[in-house]
Amino acid sequence: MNRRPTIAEQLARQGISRRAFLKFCAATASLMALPPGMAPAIAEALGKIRRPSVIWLSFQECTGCTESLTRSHSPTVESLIFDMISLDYHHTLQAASGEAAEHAREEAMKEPGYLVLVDGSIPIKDGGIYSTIAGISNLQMLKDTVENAAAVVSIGTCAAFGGIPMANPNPTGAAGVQALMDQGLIARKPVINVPGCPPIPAVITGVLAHYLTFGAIPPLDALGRPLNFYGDSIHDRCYRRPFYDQGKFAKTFDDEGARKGWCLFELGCKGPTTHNACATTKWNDGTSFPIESGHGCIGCSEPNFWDAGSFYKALSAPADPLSFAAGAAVAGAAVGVGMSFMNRAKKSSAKAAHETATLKDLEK
Amino acid sequence: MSASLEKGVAVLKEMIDAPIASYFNSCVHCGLCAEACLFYTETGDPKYTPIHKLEPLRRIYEQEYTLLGKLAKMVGLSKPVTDNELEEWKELVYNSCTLCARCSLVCPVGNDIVYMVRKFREGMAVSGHAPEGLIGATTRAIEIGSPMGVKLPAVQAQMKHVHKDVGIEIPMDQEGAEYMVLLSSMEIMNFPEYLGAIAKIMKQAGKTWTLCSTAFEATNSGIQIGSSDLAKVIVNRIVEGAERLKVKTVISPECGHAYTALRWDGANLVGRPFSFKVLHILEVLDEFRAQGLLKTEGFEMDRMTFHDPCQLVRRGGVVQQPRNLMNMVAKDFVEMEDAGKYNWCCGGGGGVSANEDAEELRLQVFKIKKGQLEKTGAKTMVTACANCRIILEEGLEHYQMDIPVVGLTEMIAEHLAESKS
Amino acid sequence: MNEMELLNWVRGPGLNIAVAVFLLGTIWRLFEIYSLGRKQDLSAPRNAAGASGWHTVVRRSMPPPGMLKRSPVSYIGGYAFHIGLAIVVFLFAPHIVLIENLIGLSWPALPSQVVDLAAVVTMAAMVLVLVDRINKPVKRFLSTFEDYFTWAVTFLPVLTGYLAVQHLLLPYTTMLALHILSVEILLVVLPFTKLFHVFTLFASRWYNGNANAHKGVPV
Amino acid sequence: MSGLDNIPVNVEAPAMPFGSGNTGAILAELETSLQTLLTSGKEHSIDLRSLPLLPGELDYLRERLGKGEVQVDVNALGHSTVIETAIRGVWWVTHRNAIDNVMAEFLEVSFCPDIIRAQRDDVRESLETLAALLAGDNHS
Repeated sequence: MNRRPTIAEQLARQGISRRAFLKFCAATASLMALPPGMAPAIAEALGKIRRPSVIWLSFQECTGCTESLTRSHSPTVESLIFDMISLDYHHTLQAASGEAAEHAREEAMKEPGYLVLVDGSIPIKDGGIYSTIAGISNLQMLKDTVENAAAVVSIGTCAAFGGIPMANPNPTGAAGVQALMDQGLIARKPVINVPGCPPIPAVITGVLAHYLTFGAIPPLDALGRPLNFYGDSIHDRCYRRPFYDQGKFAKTFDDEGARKGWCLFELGCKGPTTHNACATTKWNDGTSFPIESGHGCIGCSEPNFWDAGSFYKALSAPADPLSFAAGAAVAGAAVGVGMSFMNRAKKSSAKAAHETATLKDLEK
Repeated sequence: MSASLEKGVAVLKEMIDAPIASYFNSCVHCGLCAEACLFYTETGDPKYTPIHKLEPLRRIYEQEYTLLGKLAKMVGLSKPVTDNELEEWKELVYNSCTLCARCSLVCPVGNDIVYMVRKFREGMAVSGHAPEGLIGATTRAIEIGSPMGVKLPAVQAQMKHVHKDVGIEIPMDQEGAEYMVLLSSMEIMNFPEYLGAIAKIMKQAGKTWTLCSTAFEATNSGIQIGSSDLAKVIVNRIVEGAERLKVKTVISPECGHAYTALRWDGANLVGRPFSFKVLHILEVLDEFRAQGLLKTEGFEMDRMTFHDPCQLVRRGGVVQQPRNLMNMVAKDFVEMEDAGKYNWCCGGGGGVSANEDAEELRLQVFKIKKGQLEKTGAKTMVTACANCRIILEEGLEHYQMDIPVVGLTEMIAEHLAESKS
Repeated sequence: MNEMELLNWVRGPGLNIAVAVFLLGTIWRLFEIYSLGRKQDLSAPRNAAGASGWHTVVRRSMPPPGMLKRSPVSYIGGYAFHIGLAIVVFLFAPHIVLIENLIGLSWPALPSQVVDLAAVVTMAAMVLVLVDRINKPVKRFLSTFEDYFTWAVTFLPVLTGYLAVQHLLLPYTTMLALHILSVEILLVVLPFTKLFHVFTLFASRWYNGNANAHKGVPV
Repeated sequence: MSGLDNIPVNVEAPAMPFGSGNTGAILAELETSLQTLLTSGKEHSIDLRSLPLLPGELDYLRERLGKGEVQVDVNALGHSTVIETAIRGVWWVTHRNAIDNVMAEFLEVSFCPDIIRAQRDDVRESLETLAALLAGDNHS
């Protein structure tokens, strides 16, 4: 088996200058949301690490995550990323089909230490029959592939947390990769969750670049998300935050406040509870992000976002708080009126039974 | 549960009403009522916190009239009230509460604490937990007609004495008189000048008045001990007398509790509105003053201050009248701190003066009055309640202060313009 | 249960239950208390300026003469804590949205920096009154488990709310969930503890004022 | 684009005291960095995309910093521009990719940004290339 080239070697082979490499490293640092001073460290790391084999598995998904990645407006970086890895299996992107395709996956799995990328959730209800590829259930395929993997990157909210397939009532018993590991259904490997519906393309490439550059899992939050992209909430990084602090809110999507770009909290923006890089990295090559274009954050990078109440209801506004209110009021009135009848009866019977006090009563 | 306790609880069940329920539910244990109570401020003992004096009543309310209280009692979280506990509370409910109602004025959530103490005494009295002294006074009031055991012959003797003294015959049982004058035992026994003062004032004003042979005594121990049934017996004498003599107005003497018992409790005790008016003597005097029927001459030159009897000012609403009258005859009239409705009690109201067990504590808490008085530098103290007067005199003597205590009515009478009448 | 699930529970079923218990308890307790009624006063009334139940409802918010000096912590701490709590509860934008969702009423919010300050003042005042409760013999004597419990139940929503807004201690989502949960505990507990004074104090003041106004005493 | 411009949305750029507060912070950071550069020669750069800026704040920053004497175009993996600001020693570096999208944007504080300088390895390779070139010339 031929030795895989280091990334720097790979780039040099393509005739890329050191100056270009330096630019690449600076852009990569920015992409990974690392301080610019990290560029030399990146350059050094890229000189050492080898181009790993990557297997991309797609399960219950909409291909949105792949679309996002390929619509990345940093094709240079993207192409470099694909130069940096050996993408050995990807439904949508690979040329091979049928048995040849599956064969490619089996080949790649022969050398342990590959990276597994997953998009889509995995149905486990009824033996996992709700989604199969080449006659193999998603669960089985994931189980086999993960066995010898170095790490798993869950791309998108479905793979990370179950996403929309898992939304109530979850007919297929869909679950994310981490959940399957927690349930012991697949081997436990390091997992990086890159949620979002879809994730920001630059975040996908940034996370991969980080893993490849430093050969290690980046620091993660409690939900397994890289802190450099998911460490802050949208709200904290939002350019409209000053309006929130001043109490200036758009009340409808077409009022004065909306035109002036005021805070969308009252229109249901989930920015405060959503962790993602939208407010800084933005979308479409840094052009904009939902809040900048006038729509609140829907919280797509958080678990259960689909079932977390209306997208258009303020975060502090409850889902349906008064659903028992009428019943409770009636029950309260019933108890209260019941007590008042009892009390009045007790009081009047005490009055009726009143024995006029005499001097004798004073002496015990 | 003893029969007497059962009777007490039954009476409290009758007494507990929406205000009491509201008050207990509003209390946040802030302790501010303690700061308004002279028994706490002068002793520093937290057990004298007014709301704490009602602890057994609170439990009875909760256990009898709230669902959660019933449940708590059932599972043993809320202990039933016992005879021993009530006996323990006797000191708090009687000895260390003068029903002065200062606490009711400061409670930030608005609890009328004295209203509750008054009601709690109903249960305490019939379950046999009233103090001996008060039981004695009440027994005499019911059986003899006056808490100090004063009988009609004693009054008649005083009438003769006054007649000789001031030269005016004291009318008795005069039907159709405008005013029926009541006396308190203390006035009959200790301050006979009062009757003479009334005679002179009435003469100057040209008003008809009378005493009543069946209702000369105004004080009502039934109210103090907290028995409405017994208080009613006493009030009924006055109502019957006033109705028999067809008087327009009944004048309560210089006695705070006598006034509130008749003025505010009376109609509620007999269960119907009165056909006559009830006025305190100071109210009558101030009316006379306003109508020009009260003329005085000369002034007291010593510095004087006026002690507001709680039942007259805070519980009675008579605030401005004594000030008007003081200014008629006193050149150097100074107010004490907190004068008026925030005045501090002398320490002997609410039956405390009749309660020997409370004497030591009463003298201890008199310090507040002593301090107030010293600050004014007054040489004479004037008041309008015979009970306050006795207590003030005792207190001043105890603390070796040589300050005379005078009844306002008598002082006015002494300055009546003698000229024509 | 992850933080988002917790948040969803407290915003959904949790709040439903809390609001239901609160309504049930409040209506029940109000009936239970005020149906006891009171006797009509048959004595001839005396009228005086400024004496009425309503006057007392307002007047009792001010310290009577001399009382501020006797118990400064009760008054100053009490004012700071009640007013601060009112600012935080009713003038913080997210709370107004909540109220608007519940009952359809809305009003302008204060800048969040002002609300932050009010929250800090409120917490400081609450700590102060707690220390006073422990230190002052009368208050300590009167205090039962309920007094400390209700203090905690009132303090926690302010604390968790502040921590959530300031991103301290726990992630915002978790803290927000705990904040809402603590408010729910407060709602559930309120009708059955001394916290019910938020409703009864107005009636208590009125009863007291009314009874004394009958005697011509403005209390 | 012109179609979008017709939509009557006017995003208000808040007056400075109410802005994101980051432009002020950036200028302050530049000030300390320049000082460090003078005293210790240490270079510094600020990633403009890692900071949330209000619409218009980037332009505001550009306006405040002004334009200096040097403007360098670099063609490596796409087009990059290195522009010295009127604050000498502060360089506005914009990296674009092959299709001219901005990949990264930095404010660099240095006497001369690294990206302009020829790289040692490249120079070594160039030397070889030149040597080979000369050898070829000699042969012919």
